[in-house]
Amino acid sequence: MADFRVSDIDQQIIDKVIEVGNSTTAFTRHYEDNEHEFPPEQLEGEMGFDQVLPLFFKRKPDDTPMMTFQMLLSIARGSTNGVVRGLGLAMPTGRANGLGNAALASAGTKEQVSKWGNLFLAMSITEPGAGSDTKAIQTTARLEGEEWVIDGDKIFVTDGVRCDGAVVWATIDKSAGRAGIKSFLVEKGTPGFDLVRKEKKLGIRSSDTAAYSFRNCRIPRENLLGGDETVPVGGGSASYRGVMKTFNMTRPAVASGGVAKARGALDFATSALAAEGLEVDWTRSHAQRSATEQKLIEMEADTEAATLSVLHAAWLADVGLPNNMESSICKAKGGEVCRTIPQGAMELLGGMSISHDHLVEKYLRDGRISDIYEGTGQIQRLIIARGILGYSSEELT
Amino acid sequence: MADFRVSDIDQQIIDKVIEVGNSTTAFTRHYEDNEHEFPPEQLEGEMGFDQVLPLFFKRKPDDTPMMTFQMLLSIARGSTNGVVRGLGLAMPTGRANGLGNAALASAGTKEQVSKWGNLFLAMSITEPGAGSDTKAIQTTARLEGEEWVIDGDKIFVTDGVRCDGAVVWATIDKSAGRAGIKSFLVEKGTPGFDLVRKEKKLGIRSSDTAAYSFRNCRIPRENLLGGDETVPVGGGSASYRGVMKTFNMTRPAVASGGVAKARGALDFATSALAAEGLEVDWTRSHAQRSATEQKLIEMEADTEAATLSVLHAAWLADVGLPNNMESSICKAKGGEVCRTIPQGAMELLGGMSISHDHLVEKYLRDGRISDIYEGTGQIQRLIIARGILGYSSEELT
Amino acid sequence: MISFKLSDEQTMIRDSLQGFAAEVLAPKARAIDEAGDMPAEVIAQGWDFGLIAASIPEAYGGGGGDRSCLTNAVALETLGGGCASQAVAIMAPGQFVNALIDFGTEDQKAEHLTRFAGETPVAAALALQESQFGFAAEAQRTTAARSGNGWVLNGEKRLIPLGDRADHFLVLARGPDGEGLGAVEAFIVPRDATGLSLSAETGTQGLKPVPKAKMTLNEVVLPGSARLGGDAGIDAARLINQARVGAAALAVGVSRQATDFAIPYARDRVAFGEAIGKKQSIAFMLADMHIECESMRWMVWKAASLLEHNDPGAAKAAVLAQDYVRRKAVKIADDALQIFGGHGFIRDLPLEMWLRNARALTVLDGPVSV
Amino acid sequence: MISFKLSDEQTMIRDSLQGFAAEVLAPKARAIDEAGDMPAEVIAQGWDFGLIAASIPEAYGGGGGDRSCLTNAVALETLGGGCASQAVAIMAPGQFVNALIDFGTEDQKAEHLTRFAGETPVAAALALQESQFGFAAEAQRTTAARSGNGWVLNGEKRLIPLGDRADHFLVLARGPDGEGLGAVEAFIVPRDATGLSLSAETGTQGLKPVPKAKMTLNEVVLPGSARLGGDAGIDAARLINQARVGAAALAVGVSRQATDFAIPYARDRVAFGEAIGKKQSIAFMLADMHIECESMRWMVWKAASLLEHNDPGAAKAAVLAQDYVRRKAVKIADDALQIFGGHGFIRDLPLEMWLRNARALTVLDGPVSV
Repeated sequence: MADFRVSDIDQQIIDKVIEVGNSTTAFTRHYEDNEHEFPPEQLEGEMGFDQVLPLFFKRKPDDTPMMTFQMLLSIARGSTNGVVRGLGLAMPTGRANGLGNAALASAGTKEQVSKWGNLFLAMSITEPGAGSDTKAIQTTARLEGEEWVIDGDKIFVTDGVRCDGAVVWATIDKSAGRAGIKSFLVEKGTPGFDLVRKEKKLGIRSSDTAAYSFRNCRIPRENLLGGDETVPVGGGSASYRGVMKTFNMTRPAVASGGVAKARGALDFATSALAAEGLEVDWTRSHAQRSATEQKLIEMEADTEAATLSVLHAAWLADVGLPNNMESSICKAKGGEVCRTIPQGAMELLGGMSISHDHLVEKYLRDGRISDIYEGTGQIQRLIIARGILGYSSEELT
Repeated sequence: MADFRVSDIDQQIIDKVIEVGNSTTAFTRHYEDNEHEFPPEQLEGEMGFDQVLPLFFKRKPDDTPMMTFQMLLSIARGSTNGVVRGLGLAMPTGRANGLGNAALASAGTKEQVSKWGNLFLAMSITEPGAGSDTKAIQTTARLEGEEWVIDGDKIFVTDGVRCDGAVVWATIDKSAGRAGIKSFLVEKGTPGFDLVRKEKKLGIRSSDTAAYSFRNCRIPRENLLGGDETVPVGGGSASYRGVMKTFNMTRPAVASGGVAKARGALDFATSALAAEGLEVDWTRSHAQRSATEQKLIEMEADTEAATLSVLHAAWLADVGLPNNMESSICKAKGGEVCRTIPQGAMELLGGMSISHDHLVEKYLRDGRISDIYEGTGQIQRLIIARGILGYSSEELT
Repeated sequence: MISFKLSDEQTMIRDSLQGFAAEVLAPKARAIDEAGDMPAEVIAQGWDFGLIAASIPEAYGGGGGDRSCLTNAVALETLGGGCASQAVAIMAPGQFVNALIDFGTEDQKAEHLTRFAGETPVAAALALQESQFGFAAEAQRTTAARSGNGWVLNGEKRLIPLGDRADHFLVLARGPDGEGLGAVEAFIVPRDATGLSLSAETGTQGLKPVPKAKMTLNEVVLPGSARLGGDAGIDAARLINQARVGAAALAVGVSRQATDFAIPYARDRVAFGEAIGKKQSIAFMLADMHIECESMRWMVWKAASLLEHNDPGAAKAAVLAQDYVRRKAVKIADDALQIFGGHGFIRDLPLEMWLRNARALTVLDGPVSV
Repeated sequence: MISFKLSDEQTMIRDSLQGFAAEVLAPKARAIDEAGDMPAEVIAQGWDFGLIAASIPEAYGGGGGDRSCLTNAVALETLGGGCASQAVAIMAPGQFVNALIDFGTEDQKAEHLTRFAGETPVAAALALQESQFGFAAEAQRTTAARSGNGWVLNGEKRLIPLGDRADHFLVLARGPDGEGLGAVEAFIVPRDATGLSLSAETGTQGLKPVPKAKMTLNEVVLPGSARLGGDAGIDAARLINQARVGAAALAVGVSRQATDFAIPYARDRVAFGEAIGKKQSIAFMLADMHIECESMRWMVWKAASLLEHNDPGAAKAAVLAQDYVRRKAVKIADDALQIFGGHGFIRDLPLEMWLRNARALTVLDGPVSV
C-alpha cells in the first residue's frame, strides 16, 4: 500500500552515503577555486562507495524498490558538502559511468558493449547552434570506404576532458531530420578530434565540460552505435531511439540532482538559522510564525514536492509503468527548486551567505544547471502540455 | 523634478472621495445579495461627487497633473466599501459616462456628439466566439438603402441593461479583417435589438452586464460612428482607430480599478490584523519580522509597484508622451495585483475572511475581472513583448 | 518502503466515488451553490457509500475496517473533484466520528459511534474556527475550565459545518494545562446544552451552500465524561492536522477538476485563428496546473499516510501539505478561470465557484478530516 | 506633485554615466571579475565624474550641489547597468561622505569632508554587516559603551567594501540607549585605531572583485568626537535605509542590463526552426522582466525621493523598495540566464555574473548609499 516511510536499513544507507559525501568537505573550496585541477586518487579522509555497498546486502525484498531508492540516495549524496569529483563520486558503478556509457549500454551492439564497455565515455550532442533542438545538429558523418568521416563542432560535453572517448551525434543525411542522426563512438587521440577548451562555469566545477572540434576525423565503420545505418529513414534510427530512451530514464536522475542542491541549501539554512534561534515550530499556525519560519516551511514544502515527484517517476519505472510524463514533471520540479531554494536560503541567511567561508553559495551555483541540461524547464513543460492536450510536437511548438 | 508626494489639497480630495465612497457601505451587502436590483436615486446617508467638486477649484497649477491625479482618485474610490452603483459612482462626469460615451467622444463626428452626447451609452464589442481577438467578430452590418442592417450576438456589455443605447462593433466586410470593422450607435428600443439576459457574475455585481442579440436590426445610415464607411480598407477605418485610441487611454483607468481592489483588500487586512496585534514594524529587518508582517510588506510592495505603474502611464499622457507600452505594463500589473492581493489578504485573515460579515471577500470577487476585460494579462504581455522585441503582431502571435 | 500504489480497496473506493462525483455531485453543483442550500438527499446519497461508518468498530455496529487517513484523503479528493460543498456536507460528520475512534474512551465510543453506524445520515461536526482574524488553533480563545469533576466552556465558534442540524459537536477549547496545542482539549457537547446557542451564519464566499452556524458558549457546564479521551485527553496536533489535510485533499480535487475542465476548452477555443491551447502561455499554464495537481496529491498522501501511522514526521508533513496546497490550489483555480476569460467570471460556468471553494478550503483549518 | 521627470542635471548625469557604464565598465567587467581584483584606475575614472564630491558643501571644497538621494539612485542604477562590482568600488566612499553631510557636526565635516573634495580618490566605507546569519541592523552585536567622555567599541564587522584601503570607517554599533534601530550609533573610526584589526575576506560569490575586509574591534577606545552627529547622534533608520535603497538601485541596473542583453539574443537565437523570441514562453518572460525593471525603478525612485525630502513615509518606502527589488532582481537575472540555456552557465558570457551580483546586492544591506 502507498507508503512514504523508509526502512531502517535504507535510512542507514542514506546516512552512510551522506557521511561518504561529506568526507571530502575540507577540499571542496580548493577544487572550486582551482577548477581545472583534478583531485588525486585519494584525498585525506576520503571515504568511498565501498563503505556503503555492504549495507545493500542487508536490504529486504519489501524495502523501497531500487530505482526509487537510487533517487533518494542521489538526493542525499548531492546535498552533501564534499562534491569534488563531479557526477561520478561515490556512485556504485565505478569509473565507466559517463553519460556515453549509458548510451552505449542501451544502443550498442553486444560486440560494441564488450569492446568499449570499460572506457569512460562522454556524450557529445550539443552544438553552438543547437541546444534543446537536437534535431538541428550540423555535425556530419559521411561514409568513405570503411570509414566514417566526422566534421563539426560540439560544446557542453560533460566529462569531456577526462573521458577516454565520446559518443558523438552526427547526421548522415541532413534532409532526413531526426532520422538522419546517428551516434558514433570516437576515442580520444583519433586524428582530427580536438579538445578545444575546458569551459569555465558558474558551478559544477568538479564536473569538467569540454568543447570539441571534429575536422576530417576518421573512425572505423563499426564505430557507428548499433552498427547499422541502413534503418529506414522514416521510422527514426535505432540509435537515436536508443539514446532517447536513455534520456527518458535519466530525467528523474537529473532531476534528483537539482533537488539535491535545493535540499543541501535548505539543510544548511535550517541548521545555521536554528543556531541563531530561528527554528521552525511545527505546531504553530501561520499567524503565529516568524517570517523566517514561514519561508523555511515554504522552501521545505517545495523541496518535498519536488522530491516526491522524482520518487513517483522512479517508482513508476520500478513497477514497470510508463513514466514519460512523470519524468518531465519531476525534471520541471527539480529544475524549479534548484533555482528557487538556494536563492531563498541565501535570502534568509543574509549578507554572509555570499561569503566563501560557507558552502551555501555553492549550492546556488551547482544547482543552477539542473534547469538547463537534459531539457530546460521550458522543454519539459512543452512535453507535459503536449501530453495533457493531446498535441503532437508539430501541433504544439 | 521627479516627486512622489501629493499636495495637501490633493490629499483632502482623496480623503473626501474615500468618504463619499464609504457613505453607502451599509447597503453594499444588500446589492451584492440582490444583484439585479438597481439602487434608488438616493440611499440613506449617501454622499455624491458634489461633495468633492468644490475642492477641485482649490488645486494649484503645480499640483499633480490631472490624468495622473484621476488615477489616484480612481484607486481611492475603488478601494472603498460602498460600491453599489457600478463604474459610474462618484465620478465627476455625470450620467453619460459609459464606455460608449468615450467611443462617441473620440470617434464620433461633431453632429453625432451633439446628437447623442447626453445618452448613457454602453460599448458592445465581445461576442461568444471573439474575446480578446476583436478582429474575429462575426456581427455584420450591411447597407440597404439608407439603413444599416445589423445581425449578430454580443455578450459582456457593461452597463448594457441600464444604458440608453450602445456603440456596437460590426463588420461591413469580413474579408477586410480589422479594416472592415465599424462602430454603430444603436438605441434601445430599436426593433430587432434585444436584451437577451443580464449576466450573473462572480463580482462587480453593481455593474450590470448584458447579452444582446441583433436580428435584422435596422438603424439609420448616419448611425455609423465617424460617419464615413468609405475610408480605404487597407489603412484601417477611422472609427476602429478611434476606438482603439480610446482603449489606449482607458487601459490605465481600468488598471487603476484592479489596483483599487488590491488596495481595498490590503487596507482591510492591515487594519483588521493590527486590531489583533499583528502590525508591521517598519524598522525591523526580515529576520526579525513575523510571517504576517512579511506578507503584508510584500503585498504592500506589490500594490505600490502596480500603483506607480498606473501613475507613470497616466503621467506620460499628461505630459504628452507616448504611453502605449506603459499602458500595457500598468494593465498587466493591475491585473496581477487584483488577483494576488485579495487572495493574500484572505489568506492572512484566515477562515473568517470568507464570511459575508466582512467585505474583504468582495474585493477578491470584484477585483478578478481586472485581469480579463480590456485585454487579459496575456494580451498585455503580448503587446509588451512585441514592443521590446520589435515584432509585429504577425511575427509574435 | 516507499510506494505510490493504492490498495485494491482504496482503488475501488476511488473508482466508485469518481462516478458519483462526476454523475451526481458535479451536475448539481451550480444549482445548489446558487440556491445556497444543501439538499438532504445529497447527504443521504453520500451516506450510502458507508464512508463514515466503514472504520467504526464492529462492536458498535460499524464496518470494522481499518481507520485509514489515506483512504479518507483519496475519498475526499475524489468527492472534491465533483463538488467541494457537497463533499463537505457529506463528510463533515466524519470529523466527529474519526476523533472518537482515535481518541474516545470506550464509554464515549459506545455512547456515540453506534448512532453513525446506521443507514440514516447523522449530522455532527467539529467546532474549531473562531471570530478573530489570523485565527490560530493553538491560540484559540474558547476556554475550558475545570469545575468540580466537570468543565465549564466559554467562547464563540464560527462557521461550523452542519451546525444547523448536528445533534452533537466536538468543541475545541483551551484547557487549563499546557501550552499552545498542548493545552487544546476537545469536548463532546450536545446541541441542547445549557448556555449554548446557535445561529446561522450570514453567508460565505466559498462552500456557500454548506450549512454553517455560529455557536456561543456562555458558561456551558459539562460533565467530566464530556472530555474526549477522558483523563488521557487528546493529541490536539494530530486531530487538527487531520482537519488540515482533509481540507487540502478536497482542494486537490477542486484543482484537478478545474484543470481537467480547462484542458478541452483550450483545445476547442479559437482566438487569433488558432486554438488557445497551442499558445505557449496557455499551454504552459496548463502544464503547471497539471504538475501541481500531481505534486499536491503526493504531499497530501504523504501527510495522510504518516498521520495514519502516527509517524513522528506526521506533524511536519501535515504542515507542509497544508502550506503547499494553500499556495497552489487557489492559483490553479484562478488560472483555470483566466483561461476562460470573461466566461470564467460568469456564474453559468463553474470556474468562479471553484475559485471561491479553493479559497475557502485553503483558509479554513478543515471542515472535514482525513 | 507627482512627477516622473528627472531634472536637467539628473538627465545629464545619467546620460554621461550611461556612456561610461557601457564603454568603460561593461567591457572590463568579466576580466575584473575573473581576476577578483579591482584596478585602481577604474576607481580613479569613476572619481573623475565628481559624484561623491558634488554635494560636499563649497566651504569644504566640494561642489556645493544639493544632496540628492534621487540623483544618487539614478547614478547607481546607471553605473550598475555597466558593472555592479566596479560601481560599488567607485561609490562606496559615498556612504561615508553622505552620512557625514547628513548627520555630521560642523567639526566632523570640516575634518573629513575636505579630503573627499580633491581630484584623487579617497577610500572610506561603512562597516555594517556582521558574521551572524539572519543579520538584522537593528539587532547587531557590535557594541558601543560609554567610557568617560568617549566610547569603547567591541565586535566584528564583515564584508566591508574597500576595507583593504580605507583610511576611515563609519562603524555602526549598538549604543547604550534606546531600542532597535534607535540604539544604533555610528562612529568615525580611523584604520589605525588601537584594538582594530583588519583582514581580507576569503572571497564572495557576487561582487567578487570588490575588495572586502573583515574588521575585529577589540576594546577600541574612541574619543567623544568620534560619534557621528555629536550629542544629537544619527537617524540610524534613515542611514540604513539609504544603504538599502542604494543596493536596490544597483540591482535595478543589473536587471536592466540582463534584460537588454537577453532581448536581442532572443531575436537571434534559433531553435526548432524559429527565433526563440517568437515563443510565448520566452517572449512573456522577457515582457515580465521589462515590466519589473520599470516597476523596480519607480519603487527605488520613490524611496530615494522620500528619503531626500525626509518625508514621514520614507522608511516605509525604503523597506518596500528593498523587498520588491529583493524578490524581482534575482528572478530577472536568473531568467535571463535561462534564456541563454547552457551558454548562460559558462563564464564567457556575463549572465552568471549578473545572477551572482543580483543575489549579493539583494542580501546585503547596501555597500553603497543613495
